[in-house]
Amino acid sequence: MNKFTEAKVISNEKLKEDIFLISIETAFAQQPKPGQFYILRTNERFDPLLGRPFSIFDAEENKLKFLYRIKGKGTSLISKLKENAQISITGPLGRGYPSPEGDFIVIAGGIGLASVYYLLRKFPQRAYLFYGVRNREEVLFYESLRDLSKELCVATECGSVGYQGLVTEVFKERGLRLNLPIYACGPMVMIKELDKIIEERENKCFVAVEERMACGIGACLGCVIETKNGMQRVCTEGPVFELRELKL
Amino acid sequence: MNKFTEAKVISNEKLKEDIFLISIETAFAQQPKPGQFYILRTNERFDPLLGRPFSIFDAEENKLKFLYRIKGKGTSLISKLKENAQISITGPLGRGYPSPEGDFIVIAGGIGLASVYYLLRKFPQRAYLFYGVRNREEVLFYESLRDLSKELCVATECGSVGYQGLVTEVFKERGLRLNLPIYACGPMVMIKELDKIIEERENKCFVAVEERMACGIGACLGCVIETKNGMQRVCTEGPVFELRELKL
Amino acid sequence: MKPKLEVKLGNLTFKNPVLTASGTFGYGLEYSPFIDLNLLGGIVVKGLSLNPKQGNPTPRIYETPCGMINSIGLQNIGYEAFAREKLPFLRRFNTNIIVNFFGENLDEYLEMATRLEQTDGVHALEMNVSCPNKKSEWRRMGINPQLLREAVKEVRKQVRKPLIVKLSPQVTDIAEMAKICEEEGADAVSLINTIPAMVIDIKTRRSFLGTPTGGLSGPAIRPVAVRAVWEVAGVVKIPIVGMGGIMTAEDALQFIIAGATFVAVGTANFINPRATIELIEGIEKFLVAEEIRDINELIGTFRQ
Amino acid sequence: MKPKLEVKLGNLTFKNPVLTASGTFGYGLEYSPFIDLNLLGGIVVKGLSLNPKQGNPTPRIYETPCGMINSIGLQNIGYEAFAREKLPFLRRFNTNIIVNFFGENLDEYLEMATRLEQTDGVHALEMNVSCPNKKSEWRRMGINPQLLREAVKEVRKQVRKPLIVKLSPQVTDIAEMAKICEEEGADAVSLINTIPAMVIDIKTRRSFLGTPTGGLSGPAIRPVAVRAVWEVAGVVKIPIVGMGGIMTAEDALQFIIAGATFVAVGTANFINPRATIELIEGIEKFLVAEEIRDINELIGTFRQ
Ligand SMILES: Cc1cc2nc3c(=O)[nH]c(=O)nc-3n(C[C@H](O)[C@H](O)[C@H](O)COP(=O)(O)OP(=O)(O)OC[C@H]3O[C@@H](n4cnc5c(N)ncnc54)[C@H](O)[C@@H]3O)c2cc1C
Ligand SMILES: Cc1cc2nc3c(=O)[nH]c(=O)nc-3n(C[C@H](O)[C@H](O)[C@H](O)COP(=O)(O)OP(=O)(O)OC[C@H]3O[C@@H](n4cnc5c(N)ncnc54)[C@H](O)[C@@H]3O)c2cc1C
Ligand SMILES: Cc1cc2nc3c(=O)[nH]c(=O)nc-3n(C[C@H](O)[C@H](O)[C@H](O)COP(=O)(O)O)c2cc1C
Ligand SMILES: Cc1cc2nc3c(=O)[nH]c(=O)nc-3n(C[C@H](O)[C@H](O)[C@H](O)COP(=O)(O)O)c2cc1C
Ligand code: FES
Ligand code: FES
Repeated sequence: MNKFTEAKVISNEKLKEDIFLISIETAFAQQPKPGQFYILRTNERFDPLLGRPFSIFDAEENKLKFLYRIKGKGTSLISKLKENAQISITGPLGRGYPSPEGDFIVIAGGIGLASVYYLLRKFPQRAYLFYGVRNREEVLFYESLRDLSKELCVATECGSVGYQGLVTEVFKERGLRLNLPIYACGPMVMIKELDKIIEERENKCFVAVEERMACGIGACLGCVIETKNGMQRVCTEGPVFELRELKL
Repeated sequence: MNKFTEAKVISNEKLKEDIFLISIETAFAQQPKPGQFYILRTNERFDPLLGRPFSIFDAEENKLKFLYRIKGKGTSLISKLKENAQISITGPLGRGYPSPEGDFIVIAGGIGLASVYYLLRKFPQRAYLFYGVRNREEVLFYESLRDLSKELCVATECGSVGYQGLVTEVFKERGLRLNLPIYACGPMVMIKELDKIIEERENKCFVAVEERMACGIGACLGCVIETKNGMQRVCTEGPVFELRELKL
Repeated sequence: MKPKLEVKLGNLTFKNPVLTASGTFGYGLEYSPFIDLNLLGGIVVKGLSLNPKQGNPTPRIYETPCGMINSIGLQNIGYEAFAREKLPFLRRFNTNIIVNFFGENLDEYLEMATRLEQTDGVHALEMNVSCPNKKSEWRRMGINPQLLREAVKEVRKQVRKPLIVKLSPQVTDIAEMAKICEEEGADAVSLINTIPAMVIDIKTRRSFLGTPTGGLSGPAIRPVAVRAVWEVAGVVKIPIVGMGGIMTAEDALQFIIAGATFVAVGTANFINPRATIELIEGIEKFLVAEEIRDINELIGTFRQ
Repeated sequence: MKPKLEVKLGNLTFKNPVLTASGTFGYGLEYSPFIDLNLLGGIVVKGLSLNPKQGNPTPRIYETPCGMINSIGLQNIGYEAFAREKLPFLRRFNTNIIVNFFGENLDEYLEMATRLEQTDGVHALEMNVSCPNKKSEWRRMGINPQLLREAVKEVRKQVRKPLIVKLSPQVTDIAEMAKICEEEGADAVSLINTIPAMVIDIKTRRSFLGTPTGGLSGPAIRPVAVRAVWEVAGVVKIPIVGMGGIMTAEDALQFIIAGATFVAVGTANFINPRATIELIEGIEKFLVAEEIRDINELIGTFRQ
């Protein structure tokens, strides 16, 4: 069900200094799975050239939402889109998170929330959510997250809200013993830390990773990462991988 | 007084299918002369790369207006600018029309009106204006033109309004005998035709010509045209030339 | 009347001149959810070597103004896996399958040529002269006229199927290289491959890629590619496969007018997976509008 | 503390490494309404020949994705008019004046070199190896190593002022060409000149320019230029003037890290007449942020 299609911007809201939530509408219903992504392209000309990949943040019928942070030229262009602007999208792409069977743990670092929110929405009140940000101002969707999770545990580096410390530290202290499967998305330092923490445990741990992408559909071999089974394409075999299969 | 500066779009009005009037505002007063031009650039990225030259259509204090037709990627991008958009401008550039001493003749072909309108505004009720377009729908600013000119003579190819025929034909029939200096802007075919018509006459004839431009300030030698004095830069020695000096 | 789009390579007929550029279209199947592969003139698959190859360290792509740099490093699954796992799928389609191949040295080139010659379902071969082995003298075959001559001569001996040689633009005189291929019996030349290029992260002072340099592709290089095709068209009679930054039918037509019989779509697939199909439609429309009945009448009609 | 931006070419000191690229900055005076020329490291003027040259037929420029092609054809006012009409103006500024020059054959190159050597107010010479004369064997001096060697050797004999040789990227091995220049006594090499390129109007089947081909410049070619500088830096010890698509300080810093001592701004002047000045400011800011006290410490620090 990979599709390349036109979409219309419904809204493009600035949530924080550099974080936006864009809602778009396509002609037909979309059926993405949590952890999958779309490639958005917004420019008629060729600079920027490539589309940019974003995790599906939320979906309903023919509406899709993406939560994104401005990093460079592509995201800055996207942030300027106004209502009714046309963009082209390809997706849903990649393998999402495997469906959790019972309760589960979610660890989200910063904008990594974009990848797991839809998982929480699809499996409400079953996740122990560990959500780490730098400070109070960066906490997003606090109320929804509280409602969607079984237990919400916010960690801020400065302690301005929730627990003080890195989300992995808080998880280690309070979540590890739960012995549930883990779903995680966040910066590479967080993933590496997590890898150490679960090293001697048996929790299944699924992480969504990022690589620069060109095609997004497995054709260019541009987005590979090293795994114990050789080079694997993030866009096709991923973006969700079993953490223990990655060579970090 | 060449200046490179930022400007803000005040309005960008679609007048006809492919013809727009953009008004912009700069931080300081502009003092362009009729026949001069500005280079407009609107894109943060590099495709399109170069700014695009447009004749000054009208000016007042720190407000400038340009009348333009969508031709390709640059003008199509400009046509999408909304109120408050930022653009960068360079100008006023080039040599404008010499100030007419008494009455004078103006010949405008199609979008060539953009170059002579400001001349009419600066020297009102002194010009015999010959304005040629394809059909009734293409006539722009009829009332203002009537008020600004001493006599307005519209020519349409199909005769749907005014005289039927090419503007040069109508001029030849009704304007040539006036024996006044001529100010003309229009497509190259019109200029060539005009050249033939005035060949044996002594009217001074000033025409504004177009060439693709890169720098707009005489540095790249990209915009030259052949004249009886060798290659001349349209952006610096022009865009207004004495018709008889051009090698057409 | 529908214009004729058919073109020929040796005695192989293509329903239209639009191919996919090697390395940008995977093994074909990746794009089958987006387009009907039967409509393509031909599919050129990812560069293949005898043994599987892991390719370069990551990251492997970086975007540049109107272009992208890649350092995939010819990662591929190797001949056996291709023949076993990919080819059966490709054979289901009514289009020509062209296998782009390379080796670590001349022997491997010859071995690959021999195998592909014998492989049913492979209609033509594209020999990529970019030999990745930094230690073999053959690494220079793409840029050294003598080595190129010898390599093409030897490969030709193994191959009766149409043989295309894919040229690098990073040479002083690409027309000379093409001429050598023609003299040694190649049925066509394809050009251009990516242009060697580099992007540096000024914070880390390292490459933005896992290797110091990569290859530049996309619209940025199109004017260079059109010029290369025109230069080559001036000296060879064999067909040219033109590529480099083709995004639209208008772009493709530039190559055809410059002298290309075929055009290949590379980077454009990434930003519009339907690019190949839109190209075919656009070329047809242009021929209708210009009242050209046969695309062959358009090839090389550039007027100076 | 203000970082040191001074760099040297032979025994000539430049207040900073930012130059203008020949042909994009006229004779300097065109940009004086926009920037204070005193702030520039140096001004490289439009390519000059002994006699005035009319250049190529029009049109001469065409925009391409993230780039532009030009076919100015080295139009210039000739040595005499330059010395009489332009130089006195330029001499008023406290910056280095570098004259880019060429000839129709080697004799003219030598004649120009001799004159410029004797001309007060000209601080250094940039020898453009693109000889425009289609009939002279010297037209190949930019791409033929033997001719290049002879030409640089002979020119060097006439010139005690710093001599820069400007290289074309359209060669198999630009590092080899640079090495030859160093061996024959050039004080620096500058690269890259534009890349030969072509754009075809598919309606008329003619070039969009007055000539079949032109030279591609602008951000599109930047990754190619950075790679060329890095390759050359690997084999020569003389300073490199890096250019090709530099728009911002970040771009310039890539060239410096790749091994350039100087950077030149070309096409960027057209879209932002203040580009050179913004570059100087941006480089300084970067040095402050990275706590680098002297720009010379940054040159060639690319890490593999
Ligand atoms: C599967 C996947 C899902 C993603 N989901 C989200 C999301 O939901 N929300 C969000 O904000 N971001 C997401 N990203 C990251 C997002 O794609 C990049 O931030 C974006 O492409 C940067 O584009 P740019 O033009 O703004 O930056 P550029 O100017 O291209 O580069 C700025 C920086 O971003 C890095 N970058 C560029 N492209 C990518 C890329 N494809 N992946 C990672 N880093 C990149 C560059 O290396 C550079 O350091 C996702 C990435 C992937 C691969
Ligand atoms: C001094 C001067 C004043 C001008 N004043 C006006 C004006 O008031 N109103 C108006 O509508 N147009 C004016 N033009 C023409 C206008 O600049 C071009 O139409 C515009 O640059 C086309 O840009 P584009 O990106 O839309 O087209 P492109 O996609 O760049 O090209 C489309 C077509 O336009 C032609 N073109 C591109 N650039 C130029 C150029 N600089 N001059 C002429 N043709 C060009 C190309 O050759 C091509 O055929 C003027 C041109 C000059 C030189
Ligand atoms: C990601 C990528 C991988 C490529 N892999 C190969 C390859 O395996 N063999 C080959 O001959 N060319 C390869 N190429 C070069 C393309 O086939 C083509 O020559 C080049 O990209 C120029 O065309 P384009 O600008 O349309 O992409 C690759 C290009 C890209 C972008
Ligand atoms: C309009 C134009 C004219 C040029 N004229 C010359 C010239 O006379 N001599 C020369 O050595 N290089 C000339 N060049 C090449 C530039 O100096 C520079 O090498 C090239 O444009 C790459 O830099 P850029 O991408 O920053 O423009 C010219 C370039 C342009 C765009
Ligand atoms: S982005 Fe092309 S293979 Fe993943
Ligand atoms: S546009 Fe550069 S000289 Fe006129």
